[in-house]
This record gives sequence, C-alpha cells and structure tokens, in this order.
Amino acid sequence: MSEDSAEFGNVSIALTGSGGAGVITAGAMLLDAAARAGCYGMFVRSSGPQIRGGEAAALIRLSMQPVEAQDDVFHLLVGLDWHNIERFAVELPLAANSLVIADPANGPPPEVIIETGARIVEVPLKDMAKAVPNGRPNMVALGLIAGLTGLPEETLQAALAKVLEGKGEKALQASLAAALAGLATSAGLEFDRRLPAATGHEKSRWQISGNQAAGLGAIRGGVRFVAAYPITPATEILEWLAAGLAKVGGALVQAEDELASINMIIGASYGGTPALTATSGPGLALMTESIGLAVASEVPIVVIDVMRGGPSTGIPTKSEQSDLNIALFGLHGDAPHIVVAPASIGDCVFTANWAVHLAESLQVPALVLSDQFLGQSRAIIDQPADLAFATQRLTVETVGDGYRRYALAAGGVSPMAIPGTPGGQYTAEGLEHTPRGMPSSQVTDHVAQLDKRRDKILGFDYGDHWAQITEDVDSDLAIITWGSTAGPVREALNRLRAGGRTFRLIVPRLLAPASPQRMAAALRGVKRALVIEQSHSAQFFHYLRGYFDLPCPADSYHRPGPLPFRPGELVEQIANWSAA
Amino acid sequence: MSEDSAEFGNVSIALTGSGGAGVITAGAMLLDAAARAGCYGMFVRSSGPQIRGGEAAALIRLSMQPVEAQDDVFHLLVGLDWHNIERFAVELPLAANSLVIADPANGPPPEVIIETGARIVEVPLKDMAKAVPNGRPNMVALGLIAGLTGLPEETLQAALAKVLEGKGEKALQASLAAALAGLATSAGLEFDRRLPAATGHEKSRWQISGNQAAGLGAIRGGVRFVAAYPITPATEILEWLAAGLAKVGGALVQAEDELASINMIIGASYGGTPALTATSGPGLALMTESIGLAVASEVPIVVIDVMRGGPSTGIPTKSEQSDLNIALFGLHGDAPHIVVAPASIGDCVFTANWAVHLAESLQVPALVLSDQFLGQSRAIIDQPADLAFATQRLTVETVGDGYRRYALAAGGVSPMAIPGTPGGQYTAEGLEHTPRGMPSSQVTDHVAQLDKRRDKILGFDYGDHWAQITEDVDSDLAIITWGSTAGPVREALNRLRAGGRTFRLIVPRLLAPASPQRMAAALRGVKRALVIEQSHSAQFFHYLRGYFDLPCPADSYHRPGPLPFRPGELVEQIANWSAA
Amino acid sequence: MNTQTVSASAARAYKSDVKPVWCPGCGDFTVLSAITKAFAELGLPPEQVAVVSGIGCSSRIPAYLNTYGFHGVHGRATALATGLKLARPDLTVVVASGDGDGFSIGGNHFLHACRRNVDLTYIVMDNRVYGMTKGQPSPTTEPDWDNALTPGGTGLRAFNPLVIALASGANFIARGFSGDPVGTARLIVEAIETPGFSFVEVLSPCVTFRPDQRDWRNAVRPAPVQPTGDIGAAARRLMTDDGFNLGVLYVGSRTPYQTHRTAAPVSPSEIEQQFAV
Amino acid sequence: MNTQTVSASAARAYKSDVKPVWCPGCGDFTVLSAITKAFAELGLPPEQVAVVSGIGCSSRIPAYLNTYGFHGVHGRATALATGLKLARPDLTVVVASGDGDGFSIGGNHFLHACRRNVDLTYIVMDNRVYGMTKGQPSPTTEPDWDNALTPGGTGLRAFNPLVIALASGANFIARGFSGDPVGTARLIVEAIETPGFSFVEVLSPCVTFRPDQRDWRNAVRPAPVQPTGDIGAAARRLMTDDGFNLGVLYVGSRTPYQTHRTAAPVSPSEIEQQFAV
Amino acid sequence: MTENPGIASVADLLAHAHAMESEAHERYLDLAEQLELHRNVEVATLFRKLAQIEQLHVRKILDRVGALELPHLSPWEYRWLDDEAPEAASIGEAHYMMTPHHALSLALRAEQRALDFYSSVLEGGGNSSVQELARELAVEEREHVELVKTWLAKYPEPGADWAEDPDPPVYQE
Ligand SMILES: Cc1ncc(C[n+]2csc(CCOP(=O)(O)OP(=O)(O)O)c2C)c(N)n1
Ligand SMILES: Cc1ncc(C[n+]2csc(CCOP(=O)(O)OP(=O)(O)O)c2C)c(N)n1
Ligand code: SF4
Ligand code: SF4
Ligand SMILES: [Mg+2]
Ligand SMILES: [Mg+2]
Repeated sequence: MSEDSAEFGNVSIALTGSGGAGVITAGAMLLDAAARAGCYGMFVRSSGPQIRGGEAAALIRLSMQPVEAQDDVFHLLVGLDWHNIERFAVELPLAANSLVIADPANGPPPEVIIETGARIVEVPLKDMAKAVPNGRPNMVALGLIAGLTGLPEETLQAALAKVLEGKGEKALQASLAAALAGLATSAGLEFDRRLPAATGHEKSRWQISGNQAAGLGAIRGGVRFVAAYPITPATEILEWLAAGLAKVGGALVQAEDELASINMIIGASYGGTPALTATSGPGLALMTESIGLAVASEVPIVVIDVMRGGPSTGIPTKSEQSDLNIALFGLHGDAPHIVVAPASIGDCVFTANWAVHLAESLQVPALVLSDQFLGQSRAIIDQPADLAFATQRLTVETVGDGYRRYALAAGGVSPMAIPGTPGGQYTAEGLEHTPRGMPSSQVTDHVAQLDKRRDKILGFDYGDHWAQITEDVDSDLAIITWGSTAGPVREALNRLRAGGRTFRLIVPRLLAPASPQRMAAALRGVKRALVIEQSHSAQFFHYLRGYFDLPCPADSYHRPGPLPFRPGELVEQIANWSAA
Repeated sequence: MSEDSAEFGNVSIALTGSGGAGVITAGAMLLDAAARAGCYGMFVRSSGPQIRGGEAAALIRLSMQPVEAQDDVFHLLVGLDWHNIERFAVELPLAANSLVIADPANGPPPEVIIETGARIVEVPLKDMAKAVPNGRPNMVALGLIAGLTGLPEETLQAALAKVLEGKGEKALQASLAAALAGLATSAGLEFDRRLPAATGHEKSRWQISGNQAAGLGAIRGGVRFVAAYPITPATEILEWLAAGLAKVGGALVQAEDELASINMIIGASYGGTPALTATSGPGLALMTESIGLAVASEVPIVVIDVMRGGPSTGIPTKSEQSDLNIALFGLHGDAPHIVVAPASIGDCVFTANWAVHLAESLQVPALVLSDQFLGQSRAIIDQPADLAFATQRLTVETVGDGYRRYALAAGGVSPMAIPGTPGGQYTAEGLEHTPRGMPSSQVTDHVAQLDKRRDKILGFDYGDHWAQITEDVDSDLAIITWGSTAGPVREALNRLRAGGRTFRLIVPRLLAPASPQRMAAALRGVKRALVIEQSHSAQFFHYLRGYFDLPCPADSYHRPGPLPFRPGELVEQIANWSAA
Repeated sequence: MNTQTVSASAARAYKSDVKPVWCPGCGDFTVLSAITKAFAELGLPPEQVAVVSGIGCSSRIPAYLNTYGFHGVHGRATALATGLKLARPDLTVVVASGDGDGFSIGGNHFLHACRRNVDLTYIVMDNRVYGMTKGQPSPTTEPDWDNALTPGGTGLRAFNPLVIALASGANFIARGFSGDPVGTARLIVEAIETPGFSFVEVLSPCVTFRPDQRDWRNAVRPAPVQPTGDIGAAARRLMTDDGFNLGVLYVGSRTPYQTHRTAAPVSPSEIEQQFAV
Repeated sequence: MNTQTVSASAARAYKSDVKPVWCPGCGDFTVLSAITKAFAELGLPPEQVAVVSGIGCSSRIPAYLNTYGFHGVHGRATALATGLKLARPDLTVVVASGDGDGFSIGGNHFLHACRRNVDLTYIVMDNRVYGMTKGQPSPTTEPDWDNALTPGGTGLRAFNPLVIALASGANFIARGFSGDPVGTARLIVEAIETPGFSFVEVLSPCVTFRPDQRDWRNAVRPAPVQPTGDIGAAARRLMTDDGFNLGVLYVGSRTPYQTHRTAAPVSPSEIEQQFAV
Repeated sequence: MTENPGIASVADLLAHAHAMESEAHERYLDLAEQLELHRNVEVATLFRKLAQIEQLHVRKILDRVGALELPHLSPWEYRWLDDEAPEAASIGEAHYMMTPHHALSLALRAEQRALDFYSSVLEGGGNSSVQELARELAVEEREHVELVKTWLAKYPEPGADWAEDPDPPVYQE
C-alpha cells in the first residue's frame, strides 16, 4: 500500500546518463534553481563502480514541504542514455503515471523501463543540443525538467550562472541556450506534477549536505583540530573541514592511518584543543582501542562515523545503519561513552555541535553516527538555529600541591589541567589508576574510577535534546527509529495521519548512555511500539530490549541497505503492524 | 552469609613473600605434591607491579573434590615476609580460626593481619633455613605447609625432584633438607584442616593451566598455524603453542602487531591450514576490522581473548568478564560470528577444540572468551576427554567451470577451494559480492550474502555443547552465568543445596549466535532467574535481555574485577535474591 | 600450433573474465598485463599462484587474474600474504598494493615484511595519490601537490619506498614503469625468481587525479648503473635517487624466512603427556 | 649554595615522587635521570613540557617525571605526541618508548613521524626485548636469541632503527647508552634544541631478561667520525654500523612541519554563508 | 629499444610479426572493453572493429607460418624499436571520453610504428628471404596506415574541451 504524495506538492525526478554526460552537475543545478524558486528539495547521487565516466543517476525530489526521504516512485525520468540502466532499476521505481523522456538517438528504451508501464515520450535531446553551439544534452534535459516542474526561468539562469561561474561567459551562454531550448520544449508536454509557485518564506534557507552540516556543527562546537584518514563516505566532512578550519584558525592533518588519527586528536585534546576525526566502519574498527584510552584517560574527543554497508569493506557507497553495535559496544572492557545520531541532514549541524559539547563537558569520547544517505545527500533546508552551547571543559586555572586529575568529584567530572598550567602536571593514564593518576590494580580504585566514568555520563542533564518526540504524541501506538530512517518514517506517518491513523514518533538522538527512564516517559500510555531501522540483524531493536525498560510489547521492522527506505514501504509495514 | 567448606575436605593456603623469596616456586611444588597425593587443587598467583622481585603471593587451594574457585577465606597463611602485604590484604581474607605462620625475624605481623583475629604462630623460618646448608626459607615453608595439610613426605620429595630437575643433586638435597625441617616442625602445630588421605582414583589426572589447556584444545582441533603478538595474560598460550606446534608439525610466528597477526592467520587459513591467534582486550580491539574480513570472505579462524581488567590498558594482571560486548558486537556492519566461552580450566581444552571445529565447519571466525583467572591459574583436574570432533572444512576437490565460492548453498556453507585446487581459482572478497565473489552493490547480492552468513551459523546443530545445564535441573529458580564465574557459582550452589535450597544452573558455552530457543527450553518451568557475571555494566545480563526471550523475570548480580568471586559472596547474594 | 602462439595466448590465460573498473588510460592496466606476461613466462599453473591485495584501485587486481586471489582490507596485504606463504610454501604468492595501501596505512607491515624476508613478491602500483578515494595525497606524493584534503599540498617530503625496503631488509628491489610493460614483466619475473622478499615499485599513472603523470614517460630512464649487492652503496644510491631510475636496483643474498617444520611430527596425544600427574 | 648544587637539585626537581617499578639495575633509571638533567640544563618550566609514551617498562617514564605526561596505548605515542605538538606548538614535547613499542607495533607511526618532521624529540630505550611482557624478542633482537615464544631465536635480521629514521626523514639522529648518563643527557639536550623530529636511540639494558646486556659497557664506543649532514654518506655509514657507535650521527636542516594557522580567523557564522540559498 | 632490430631469419621475423599482430588485436579488444565499461559506445565499437582487422592479420601471419617452427621469445627478447610491440595502441593514452578522432589517432600511431618496424628490418639488411617478407609485411602495414588515415579524415579534431566532464569523480571503498 503506497499512498500517493501528490497532495504535498512534490515531484521526484531522475536523470540518468553516463560517461561524462553531466547528469550530476545538471542535478545540482536543478536543486539550486529549485532553492531559488522557494522550494525544498533533496538531491541523491547514485553511480556505478567506475571512478569516472561510469553510469550515474541524479535523483532529485522537490517539494513545497521539507524533504527528508526519497519518494515511492519517480514521476519523471529523463534518460540521457540507457547504458546499464538495469543496475539502477531497483533504485528507480516508476509508476504507470510516471513520465519517461527518452532520446530516440539512443534507440528504444530498455525493457526494464517499458515494463513499468510508464508513459514514454521521445525528445531528441542530443539533436536539440547539437542545434545549439557547444550545447550539451544534459542542459537541454535540465531546461526540460525545469519547465515540466514549473521552475521559473530566472532561477534556472541564476543556478547556471552560479555553477558555471569561472567557466567563462561563452560556456554559460551555451548552457543557457541549451537549457532554454529544453524549457521551450517542455511546454508541449503533458505532466501533472508541476509545482505550485512559492509564496515566499520567512526563514532563510540553506543548501547543504549532511557531511558539510556535520563539519559545520563541529566548528560551531569549537573543534579546531582534526586528524583523519580518508574513507568513503566520510571524506567530504574532512575536505570541507580542511578549508573551513583554515578559515576559523584551526587545522586538519591527514594521518598515516586511523590508528594515528585517533591518537593525534587525543593528543590535541589533551593539550586543550577540542578535536575530532571522521571515518566509516572499517576506520572506526581500527580506532576502538584508542577510543578506550580516551575513556580511561578522560580526554574529550569526537568521532564521526558515516556508516556504509557492511560487514568488512562491504558496500562503501551505500547507506546502512549497521555500525550501531560497534559504536555502542565496540570498546573492550567497561568503557562508558557517548553515542549520538543526527535525525536528518539539517540535524547533522545540531548533533555534531552537541557531540562536541557533550564530549567537552563530560571529558569523554562522543561518537556521532551519521550515514551515507545523510552525509552525501544534499538538501534545501531551513537554516539551522545556532544553539551556542555554553561548551565548557572543566579545567583548573591555578593548582595547589597534589593535583588529583582523577579526583572523585561529585557528578564524576573532575577538573582537567591543561599543559602549561603551573602545578597541574599529571600523567594521563590508560591503566586503571588512583585519583592522582598513578597505576593501580586495587579494587577500590578500579571500582571508584569505573563508577566515576559511568556516573558522569549517566548523571548529565541531556535535556530535551535526547530525542525528537513528534507527530501524534498522544497516540498509544509508538514508532521508535533513529538516524536517517527517521525521515522516511516521518513522511509515512504524515500519510497515515492523512488517512486518519495516528502514531507517536520517538527518534532518540542520544543512543548511549541508554536512557531507559526518558524512554519510559516518552512511551507513557503507549500500548505497542514498532522499532524501525536499516540493519540486517535488528541491532537497534535488540539494544532497546536489552537496555531500556520498554513498558509495552515492541516489534521490529528492519532490513539492510543498500536500498533506502521509501515512505510507501513504511506506510505498508506500519499499517499492517498496527492492524495486527 | 558465608558457609564454611570444611566438610568438603579442603584447605586454602597463602604463601607470601617478596624480592626473590621464591613463593611462586614453592606454590608450584605444593600443587605438584598434592596432585601426587591424589588431591584436586588450584594454584593462583598474585604479584605487585614490579617485573621481578616484587611482592608476591601463592594462593593454593587443595581439596578432595574438584576445585574451580578460591575459597572464602585462607585457612593458612605463611608469610616469608610482610613487605607490602597491604596490597594483598583484600585478596587474602582470613577468619578468626585461620592460622598465620609468622617469622619472628620479620618483626610483628602487620596490623592488617592482626586485626583479622586469626591465630598467629611464630615459626623461625629464616633461622631454620640457615641451619640447613644452602637451605631457603621458602622450602622450609613448603615443608611446613605439606605437614600441616597432611601431604605425604614422598609426594613432596617427588615434587621437589621434578621442579629442581636439572639444578643438580646438591640443590635438590638442600631444598629437601629445608622442606623436611619444615615438615618436622609442623607436627608441633595445631591445624584442623588436614586433608584426609586419598583413596586412589580411577580417572587419570592432569595438572594444567587454562592457557595451556586452550593451547592444547586448539592443537586437538587441528590448528597448525598461529601468528600472534605477546600480551598479558594471553602470552602463555602462545609460549606453550610455540613449543607444542613445533612438535605436531605446525608453526607459530611472532607478528609485528595484532593487525598483522590476525591477517596472517586469515592468510594461512585461506591456504587451508586451520589457524589461530590469542590476545587480550587491547589486541582484540585492534583485530576487529580484520575479523570482519574473515566474516565477509568466509575464512575460518579462531581468536582467543584472555580477558583482563578494562577499559584501555586497564588492569592487565587481573581477571574480568568485560570483553563480552566487544566479542559479541565489536565488528562493524552486520557480521555474524561465533563466540564461545569455557566454563572452567579443564573446559578450556574442550571449548578451544570446539571453537576450531565450529570455525572450520562454518567457515567463520570463532572467538573464545577465556580470562586471566582461567588462563593463569593452574589446576589439578580429571583428564579431559578427547571428543575428536569430525572437524571438516567443506572443500572442493575438482571443480568444473564457473566455480562459485560464495554459492547460496542450502544451510549457507558453500564449499571452499583451497589454493592448489585446479579450476577452483577465485578471489576471496571483503567487499559485498556475488556468489562468484565479484564485488557487487546490488540489493539482491547483499541480502543473499547477509542471509547466507547468518543462516549458516543459526542453522548449525550445536548439540548439547551449547551450555552446561547442571545442578538441580528441576528447580524453578535458575542461575545463569558464564565463563570463570561458573566455578564459584557452582560451589555456592553446592553449599546452598547442603542447606536444602536448589537452583538450576545454566552456563552457556555458546554465547553467539544467541540461541533463544535453547535458552527458553533450558529455562522451562523456571519462575525467576539470576544472572551473575564479573562486569561493571552487566554486559551479559543486558545481552540476555536483548537477544533471548527469557520466559521469566531476570535479575542481575554483577560487579567488576579485580577480586575473584568467592563462593561465600555468591551464597549470600543468591540466598538474598531467592528469598526476595 | 607453434610455441609462439601458445605463449601469446598463455599470458591472456591468466586474465579472468572480469572487466576492470579502472579508468581507461590508468597505468594499472599495463601492470596487470605485465603480471600475466610474467606468470606465462614462468609457466606457473594458475592454481599454484595466489595474488593478495589490500584496498585501492590497484588492489582490485586479484579479481582480474585467473589465479587464486585475496582482496583483503586496507593496508594488510603483506601480512595476509605472509601467513599464506608460511602455511603454504608450495604456492607462488604475489602481493599487489597501491602507494596508500602499502606505504601509508600498510607501512608497518611493509617494514616487517622486508625484515622477515619471506619469499614473496610485492608489487606496489605507485601513482602518488589515493585514487580510489578521489585524490588525496599519499606518502609518495610531492609536497606541493594541491588537493582538497590538504589545500596547497602536504608540505611533507615524499616517502622513498625503495630506501625503506633496503633499510629494512628486502632482498630484491626494483622499479618499473607501466609505460614499459615489457620491462616491468621482466622485473616481475626476476622478482619471483629471486628467493626472499622482492619489492617492485611500478610507477603507474593515475590519469584521473594526476593527469600530469602522463608526462612520466619523459622522466623515466633505465638506471644508469648495474644492480648492486653492496648494501652500503645501494643505500647511498637510493637515498639520492630521483625516483625515475628504472630497473633492478638491489639484489641481496639473504636466506628467506621459513617456519621450521619438524620432519617427524607427533600426535597431540603424545604432547599431552606433559600434563599427566 | 653553588651553581653545581643548584643544577643537581634542579634536575631532581623534574622527578615526581612516584617510585619506578623497574628492576634494580635497569638501564631506564639512567635514561630517566638523563632526561631530567637535560630538562634542567635547558631550564624548561616543567609545566611547559609534556612527555608522551606507549606501553612497556620504558614507557612508564612519564609518571616518574614532574612534567605533564601521557601514558597512552601500545605503539601510538608518536601519533599522540604529534597531535599534541601541532595543537600546542608552545610546549616542548618529548616521546619515550621501547624498542617493541616504537619499532614493532609502532613502526608505522615511527616512519611517518620521521617523515612529518614535527618538532618532537623521540627517545627509544632499546633493550632488544619486550621487558614488560616477560622477554619476547623485539625487532632489534639478535636473530639467535633463544626465548619461549620463538625457541632458538627469530632467525630474523635485527631492525636498524637509525637507518629507518634517516631513510624516512628524521632531522636529527643519535645513539646514546644508559651507561653514559652525561653523554645521553647531552644528546637529549641537542635533540630538543634541534628543530624538527629528533630521534635518540638509547641502549638501555634489561638486566632481567637480557643479563648479557650488562656487557654492552664494553661494546659501545664514541662514533669514530663527526656528525654529518650529508644524507648519502649518513646512509652508507648507518647501514653498515654495528649498533654500538654513540653520539650524534646525523643532523639535517629540514624545516619542521607545522599546521598553518591563519593570522585572521573568521567566526563560524561567516563561513556558513556559503550554504545560504 | 635497439636501433637495429637484427632480425636474422624468417622464423624470427614471423615470430615478431605474430606477436605484434596478436598484441595489437588483444590491445584493441582491451580498449574496446574499457570503453564499453565506461559507456563510450562509439569509440568502443571502433576499437572492436580495429581488433577484428588485427585478428585477420594474425590469421594471415599464421598462414604464412604454416609448419614453420617459431622460436620462443620472452617478452623482453623481442627486438622492438620501442618499449613494447609496436602495433599495440598505447594503453596509457586512452581516456573514457576519448572521441573517434583520438581513437583513430592512437591507432594511426600504432600502425605507423608497425610500419616503422618492418621498415627498420628492411633497412637493417641481411637475409634476402627476411627482406622479402619484411617488404610484403610493410606493404600491408602501409595499407593499414592509409586506411586509418582515411577514416581519421572523417573525424576532425574535437575542441579543446573534449575531455571536460561536468561531473565529479566518484568516491569508492
Ligand atoms: C581502514 C580503511 N581506511 C580507509 C579506507 C579508504 N580507502 C580505500 S582505498 C584508499 C587509498 C588507496 O590508495 P592507493 O593504495 O594508493 O590505491 P590507488 O587507488 O591509488 O590505486 C583508502 C584511503 C579503507 N577502505 N579502509
Ligand atoms: C595492543 C597491545 N598489544 C600488546 C600489549 C602487550 N605489551 C605491553 S608492553 C609490550 C612490549 C614492550 O616492549 P618494549 O616497548 O621494548 O618495552 P620494554 O618493556 O622492553 O621497555 C607488549 C607487547 C599491549 N599492552 N597492547
Ligand atoms: S582513479 Fe586513477 S588509479 Fe584509479 S582507476 Fe582511475 S586512473 Fe587508475
Ligand atoms: S624487565 Fe627489563 S626493561 Fe623491564 S624494568 Fe626490568 S630490567 Fe628494566
Ligand atoms: Mg595510489
Ligand atoms: Mg624493550
């Protein structure tokens, strides 16, 4: 049961092509034009295994409402060519009322397209491009899409001007001419998904990817040192931070491997500089020993894991929520730490910022679980508020004799002497230790320090940030989900509400420490709960069972990547579940 | 409430000293003599932080019954000196009826000893030793203890002869003379813990440490290649295997680090040789990325983690059960694998052997969770049976065209071509792959391979080996525990049974995959369960809650190391719990 | 059919039917064919050869060969191959890596593989960049190469893998160039034939992220002097080498490391006797 | 009070009140006092110094000093110190390790720390054994040293850390001996004073597991030639060095690596502008 | 990289010719496959065509070989003028966006090198039957050169921006 989403004023477009056809650039321009036109939107890229020139698809959804998921179907598919389209077929669901634009120069569309029953219309994109000096088919397609979806010509012009800035006036004119040719053609085509004209909006908007957003959140939080080793799909965080940090007076170092990067940031943070690294599953696995060092020595650090398909090298370019277990439980010994997860692209700003705040306040490693979908998708969002946490690492200014770095302070957070502080000299220690930091294997010291490290994170006031509790907060049916799955779930619930059914939605941002009381409160009055996640082994579901006192029976809907959740799939699952 | 265990015919002895006093050697001789005398026993060593010459304690328990735990109190404490005895005080519980032998040459015993109220008797150990040419106080003490505990003189002689073999006749005679002097003195001392004379026994007995036992189990299982990096408390497994493998035609390689050792064994096993590594928490943390590779590429390997106190470098010389989480959940992505745990020193032979069998049969990594207590304690046990598993890796002999290494075989285990097999050439792959092993990011391949890797380990018949279900199997109160905690729990239950209370005891050896059905069956009829473990955060308890359908309410008794569980502590906890 | 024809298609027989995902023009294509030529020349039965790699464009090579292969994790190929060769001395084991895989994350195993001197052939396709992850600098990258992760360049002196190989004990050290497929094939043949750990760096341009490397063609030259076995002389020479001298640069005579195997293994039950009371 | 006394107690002032757990006779005691002497000589305020280490007997040293310290995990000290120094260029950062910590598990960071040439001083107490874990061979152990883990010896050629340091770019390379505390103190002073990555190997006997090393006293000698700045000559010399030449063996003139810091940082809200629609 | 190929016998020359033509055939096939994978169908088709032509040459050479026993040569024992078999199109010059113009230029250079090789055998003098055969082969090769030239004429050089790919490369692994 996949309910249509036309009523929300939104349209999903796929543009496919290969070998330098330029679908990704055209997609970026389309998103930009839509932003200028006052729309919300999301842009997802998908490509084949080739580094360059392989087949690619630009998947764009535009809407008058904020967009956090891909839609059930694509309303419009424009094929610059059909090479290897089979690879994308499952990623490109089409309905009978979808419109497919095919270039007759490529011969008839492939069987996978035809069998969807979608309406196929031929437009000679290549020929039209040839008719324009230096014209390119992708620009013709862009104009055509803009026209069909109702984006004003001037927004298209502005988008082209921005992206082609620096390519020279000639290139811009050629592209523009091609796009206008496409736009003109669109007039003759029937398409019922035209977006309404925007009425203007109050909040200013941003166009941003989750990886950029996480980088920005880190900088807002005060991070000024980053060491990292490149890995897909986290590298863009690092590339963005390399430039961003340079501007705000920080620095990024490319390390020789993840073992080095995690230790470099521990060193920098020990020196008083808030520090971060970003990686993906394989890199996180290499870091866990030293994250444990940060736990034991109580050095604040932030580690962002942009999850990809696992296990092992897995599927580096696709999303999955399967690093939850390693993030929660991947450290040896009893090693309490923070795990948080952003619930949308925009929320990456907040969550990364908050993670820095928590790490610094609690002198503990904070792991941020983003994923490939959040990280590499680009969205038009309302400008995220800057919460300006009063991030303060508790430090000592002047120290008398006998400074005790690991003193058993109330609340567990003991003031930290930053090197340079006279009299504060101590040795940060990964062995179990006395309050002074001397190695100890005594039971009293072990228990005291274990308690200290646990209590400081259990006792902290995480406020309302611990979860987003939204939709129908009075419903006695609850959906619990996390991370990038929240987006499609939210949309599914909106549709169900339109059908008269209501659900309470709980999206914890704070995954560890487990907060069973907060969860119990959030579930008060709930009769049944459904846990939804993108993992083969239902990691989140089992975690909730193990560490939370769910006051109600809970069921699980989970499946692995690489396909994203679409609202229709979830509408069906949730409806079936609630009917059971 | 700590019930006395005198009725079991057993005695606990501590021998302390420092700076080369030789308490550890004397302890080893005592155990050996007791073994010859037909006793069971256990020998635990404890030392200060110095590498050599620091304070040390030999903790020995002898009994006419198999011994799996330290007793609640020491009945006999012999102090060669009292240096730094405070450090051991909590490890050396004494009761008012304990006997303390103090050498007046060391001055009065320290306050920590006196305040226990134990009976203190002065014996001039040093002077007695001086009276014997080349005599040493530790030998005098040994003779004294043998006498007090009732070990026949000839067993002492044999033990001395064995340990001092190669030191020359003169050294042996000197030691013997000193020991006999001690033995003679014992006659004049009152001590009510004399062991009864053994009546002879049918089963042959072994003297072995858990680390040796694990090494032997591995060799029995067919392991012929080991690569490892030294780490306490796993090093003795490796040192024993270095010599053992050489004899059975295998080899051990010392690697540059744990990243290398885990990959070396993956390489060796890919080549067809069953392979293993052993490490402790910090090393395991470094290995998780590559264990994930073994999961994805379906290469059987065995990894033994001899757990120590955590987090980080923690307490390397003390036991804790806090690596359960990382063993279960420390791999990124959804990476099903085997985790097993031996439930006693003797069971290390079986469990390591079984782990090899499971790894080889299922083409999967098998992790064995031993701990410092099991690993480094030495016990007298009944010779473990050799189960001679029909360990068979499913391989291909001849291959037609188009060999599919990761074929979706029924049951999930697909035959493996060992290099050298003509026509079987394939590439083992850590990326998600097709049945042929070609990289794939397609949803069908991902789901099929995730299912395959899960199903093969879920579908396997683990038989009764999955758990030891003992004691009062009809009781409606169950105790669930694992690993080295099983020993003290068993003894506690024996005492409680003597008091008329019965409990069902479930000690799973197979920790992963979770086997909720087997557990549910084992718990049939149980009204309440108590989960006991040595971890600060109750890892096992939460795991059971999360992954097992416990048909009854479960409570947790957990605490961290470094102190071992003693039966009395558990008797009290269990009695309180069952009364609640 | 005559010998000649056999030999030409013989090389091709070592290729699998999997199509490389590499960018057209990538140097790795030639390395692949040099490897197949070398195997053919040595007449190795494909099932007696295993090619082990890490992660990177270059590390994709095993799947393109018709031998046994292992596409492991990033940076650990030499360790995995060491285990394989020690357990299976009868196999010919070749390790293939990139400059990032081999010298950045894999640096420690490189050091110790050279030192351990197991009979392996280690081929590193050096393009002075991380191709697979889109163009970040590697240890061999020039200090001023501008890129997104280290804008303006790393500022770090490039790593000289041949010197490190020599210093840590490799027994055979050579440099090839993908533009010289025949020469490279020959180096690989010699590397495989030389007992112990043989290291072959192959300059292999990344046309996508380092299009400037198409000019390497003009920079390379055969090493002006003969291979040496004098370690001091080799050290001096390599330390001041500009990275473009091709050929065999050092051949030593260290005995390869092998684990000792007893001629008369006993059964496990025999060694258990030590525990009997 | 005369100057002499001042300086003696000045060195003592760098010691903490924690008593080392080392075995009496261990070379590390002397290294500890050489370090305090060097700090005193340089007049470094203790709070401006951080000593970072890994795991091992030698790595216990930070706690015995009255400076800031970090006792990290096994093998990662140079990486941790690199982050610290880059974030806090005002501090004097010294790294202390053993031969296992530094050259076995830490080998990759050693390579890359040399190459990165951050202004650190790296002191490795080399006893050719893993002391802390009870006597296993390290990379610098002689091939025939018998031990329980590799009975009969590893059979592997000993690793030459000085050559590796040179080959990978260290800017200052010296060897000291714990039996020569004054000479070692002097090397440490020079190492700290020389900008960039300075590597000081100190032969430091393990009296417990390598009692034979008490003989090192008779084996060491001052290096017969002056320190050189010629990398080719240094390579040749070090490659054939027997491991017992003491003194400064190489001093280069590479500029240390520092992360560039902009003179005029902007606020985060300014860089956010790039996202505005 | 010898100046003088020093081909001494017919068998020797045929061995070279055969190796050259088979390498050329395989190289064009490789290039065709690469460009297919990168969805450059036009150029891929062209390379396939060239491969077919070279395959015909291989057959022709084999016909000439007949029962003759050819010497076994290691790859580095061939006396090419350059790094590798002359007729094999340089694989390093391929580009995923290359146009037929580039492909044919590449082919032209390869064919020209083949022609140069035979010419150098001719110039190198020696055995008359070798000379005879070299002449024949050179004639054929010249035909190819001309053929490729006529094809090339149909594809003018594209603009300087032919390799411009508006899309960024893809992150992998
Ligand atoms: C543990 C880990 N860290 C990072 C990565 C990401 N990664 C994949 S390949 C690569 C670099 C490859 O560079 P190189 O070895 O030079 O190969 P090339 O692609 O240039 O041939 C990196 C950093 C990874 N797969 N695993
Ligand atoms: C990840 C990890 N692996 C192994 C160990 C065990 N370990 C501790 S110290 C050490 C070797 C120390 O040798 P070295 O650095 O030479 O120091 P020394 O004790 O000789 O001074 C080892 C292997 C560990 N602590 N962590
Ligand atoms: S990105 Fe570079 S290294 Fe990778 S395949 Fe393309 S050209 Fe080769
Ligand atoms: S074991 Fe060796 S290195 Fe460690 S403290 Fe003792 S003498 Fe020193
Ligand atoms: Mg590279
Ligand atoms: Mg050492």
